[in-house]
Amino acid sequence: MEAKMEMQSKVTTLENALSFINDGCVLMFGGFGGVGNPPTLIKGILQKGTKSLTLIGNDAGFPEIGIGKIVSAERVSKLITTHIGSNPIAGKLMVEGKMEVEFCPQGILAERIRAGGAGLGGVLSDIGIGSMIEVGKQKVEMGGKTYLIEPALYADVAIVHAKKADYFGNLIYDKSARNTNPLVATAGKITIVEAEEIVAPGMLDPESIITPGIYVDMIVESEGVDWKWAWE
Amino acid sequence: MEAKMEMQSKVTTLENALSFINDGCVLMFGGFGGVGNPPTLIKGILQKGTKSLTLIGNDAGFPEIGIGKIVSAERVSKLITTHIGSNPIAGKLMVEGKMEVEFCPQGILAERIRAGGAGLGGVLSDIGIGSMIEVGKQKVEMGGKTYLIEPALYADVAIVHAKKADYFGNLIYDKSARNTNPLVATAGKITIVEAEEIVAPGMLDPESIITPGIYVDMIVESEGVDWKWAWE
Amino acid sequence: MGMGIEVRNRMASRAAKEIKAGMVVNLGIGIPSLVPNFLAPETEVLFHAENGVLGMGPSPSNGEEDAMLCNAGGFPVTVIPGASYFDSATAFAMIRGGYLDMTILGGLEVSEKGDLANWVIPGKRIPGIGGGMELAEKAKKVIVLMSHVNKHGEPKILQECTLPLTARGCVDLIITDMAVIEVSEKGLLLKEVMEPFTEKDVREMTGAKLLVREGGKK
Amino acid sequence: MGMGIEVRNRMASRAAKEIKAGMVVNLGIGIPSLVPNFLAPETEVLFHAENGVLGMGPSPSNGEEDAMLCNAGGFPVTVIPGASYFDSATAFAMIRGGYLDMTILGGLEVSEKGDLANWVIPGKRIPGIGGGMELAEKAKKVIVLMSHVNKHGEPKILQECTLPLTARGCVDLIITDMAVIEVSEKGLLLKEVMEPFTEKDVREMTGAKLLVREGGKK
Repeated sequence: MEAKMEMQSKVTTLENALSFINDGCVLMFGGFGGVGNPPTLIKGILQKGTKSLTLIGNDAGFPEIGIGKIVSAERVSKLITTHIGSNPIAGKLMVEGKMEVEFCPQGILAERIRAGGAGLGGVLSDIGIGSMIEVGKQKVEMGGKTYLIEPALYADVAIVHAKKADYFGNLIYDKSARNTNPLVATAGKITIVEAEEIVAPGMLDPESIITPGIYVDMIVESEGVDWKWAWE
Repeated sequence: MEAKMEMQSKVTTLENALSFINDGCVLMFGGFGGVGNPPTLIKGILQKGTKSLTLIGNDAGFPEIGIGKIVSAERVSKLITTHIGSNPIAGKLMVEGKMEVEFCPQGILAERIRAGGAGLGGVLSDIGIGSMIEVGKQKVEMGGKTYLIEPALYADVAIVHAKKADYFGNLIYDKSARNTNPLVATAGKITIVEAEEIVAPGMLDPESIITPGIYVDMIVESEGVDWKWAWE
Repeated sequence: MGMGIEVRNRMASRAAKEIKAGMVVNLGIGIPSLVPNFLAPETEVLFHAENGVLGMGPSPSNGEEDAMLCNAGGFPVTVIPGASYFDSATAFAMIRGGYLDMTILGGLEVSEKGDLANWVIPGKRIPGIGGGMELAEKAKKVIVLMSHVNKHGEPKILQECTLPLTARGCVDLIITDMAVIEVSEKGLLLKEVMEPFTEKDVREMTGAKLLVREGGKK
Repeated sequence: MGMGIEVRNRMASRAAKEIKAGMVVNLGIGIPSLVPNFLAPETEVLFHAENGVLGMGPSPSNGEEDAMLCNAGGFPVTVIPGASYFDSATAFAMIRGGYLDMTILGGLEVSEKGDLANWVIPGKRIPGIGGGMELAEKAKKVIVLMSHVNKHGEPKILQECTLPLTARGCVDLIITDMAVIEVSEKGLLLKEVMEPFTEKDVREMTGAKLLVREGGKK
């Protein structure tokens, strides 16, 4: 019986994980204001030189923190996000026409990502009716109310930061660094996790696992977080 | 500082909790096949004599187990659920016209309940297109695909079973008895929790809390579960 | 459908051969629930349940059951290391999101196009749809385990289903007490005939055309 | 907007008086983040953050910051007993689901109907909407903390907003360096005038009609 309980390890090298992140792909990232962006994967993407990315995630980070580095390095052709206020370079690239930006209310972006992972076509939202948010979106009337149809979002690759992963890919997160990571983890055709610590299956409490390993394709060990000075 | 950290207790008597569950109300219940239905609250509802309920939940339980007891006692005028196969009395009442039944695919019911709690109008689903599931529902075309609009579900009162509650209402569940409970907990105007154990705030790991206490209005101590013999 | 335990076990055993290491599998109630008994012990499979369990292990011993841990059919289960619990919305998010490699379901009728009817029993009350539609529509591979004929001795494999459909064109493989039949683009492919039946028996008891693959078993 | 720390603290202190025991409150960045400093220590309030924290406590001491624990503005926080962590979808599910009693936001313009504009800074690049729309539309009570006039000395409280709206008719109370103004069904109600200003000053610097409640402060 013991043999049956051994699960195949999804732990891999950074190099192998990066081989799945290529020019022009749709890349979804976990994190909120830099915190929870996977720093080792981001560094790897920068070093590899991957470009023309469609990036989907909460925000544009800071110019030199988290996902912001990829934006600052002009590797992004389109960004679907909720705000870029913390990264002036993102605003500059948008104004110069070097990067297309689509804005979405923050909780609705989270729901669109969740819907993608959950095999739903989208959600009905009453947020931003009459604002620029509704541009290009279908509306429906239901029960006397108007809703926007907010379509699901998907990615070729989702990158995620976790506190601990077992090698099957069950994940737990760390305080507010959880943020969008569990949602993003579900919505990638390929989901790559950067974990601070990797343990054997059975070491994480099944009641406390936030992301079941079914969603995870590859696990890379983190070189450690680099966002501490975001607020220093 | 200590005083600031004291949260007002939501623990109450069964009698007080039941005073919010009245004839004709929309009652949503957690649980799946009897397991995770809150037995003490159900017993209380039966004893109180509450009737003409609109019931929303995964299934009709068994004739003498869980929510099935309320169905068997003919207290339900309408049931929105996924199947009634385990409760022949439910089928009999449906055929006799004594109880209206609306069926929904199981995962879509879960999403409709979640949408209600999450302030969404509903979700876009491709499940059951061309079947009786689509009767009375709007359709939308998006990206060349057809989706049903599955509207959010709400309740006057949601009843939930939990393993542990702190007295602010943070909840953890017990293995597969979790099932629909965390979803139902979010979708009631009033949410009443039956907990096996009640502890002080701070006793539950903030990383492992499944239902944040913000969703919970009242907590009643459980007299213990009664569904063990469902499979005996 | 009145089949003996040996026949049911043989069907389950045959279905078990379709399960490959690393798969995530959801089993319906009835004969599908016997499938794990026939897996090679070293086969690394993750069993999924709609009520919110991933990584179910063997049935517990008598007296070792946990009232808080069961599968979607309400039967007590155990979990293996690496298992996780989640709510039912997540359980179905996994199904609709395409994360299930296989589901093994019971069936009332299957058409030659792979349509499945398995939820409205003729002459009985409508029991509701449960989770069957989502599993049938979204699992990567759908195997139906059912008796070859109904209790009136009539074929359950038909050109067109007569009962309300669970899902269209969803079935990949049919395993019955008489045969193993693949739903291919060209039509139904008879892959195996179960003892003591002959190919002729199978054809007589099947309401649709059966092709035979060259080099395949008759 | 160039207001000194004393003025900012006075505004935060005034906003703190609106918070009642048991409330669930979300604070925007800027002046709203100063509000907890002015709560009576026994006030039982749950502070909510969009990134997924309920039950934030005081700011950590220098050197005690945790890189994994911050509010939605990215500033380090602590948590109180009974706090919980969750994902951002849940954080906003709480907001849209109507579970937030109050949000205290910054503002660029507020109209006499309670329309709020607080996301497109004129002449600057569009920074995006963040979580402001959902908070403004869905929190039970919306308080705006802002300077009474813009950097050109022009009123920010207007008959109609000129900037793109965050949400319509959402604002309940405006607290500025000059006044406290309630958005009532009849229009803007001047409730308090801050020193050293006079009611006349406030009226001159306000681009909409101000009513005065009988028996209220002038």
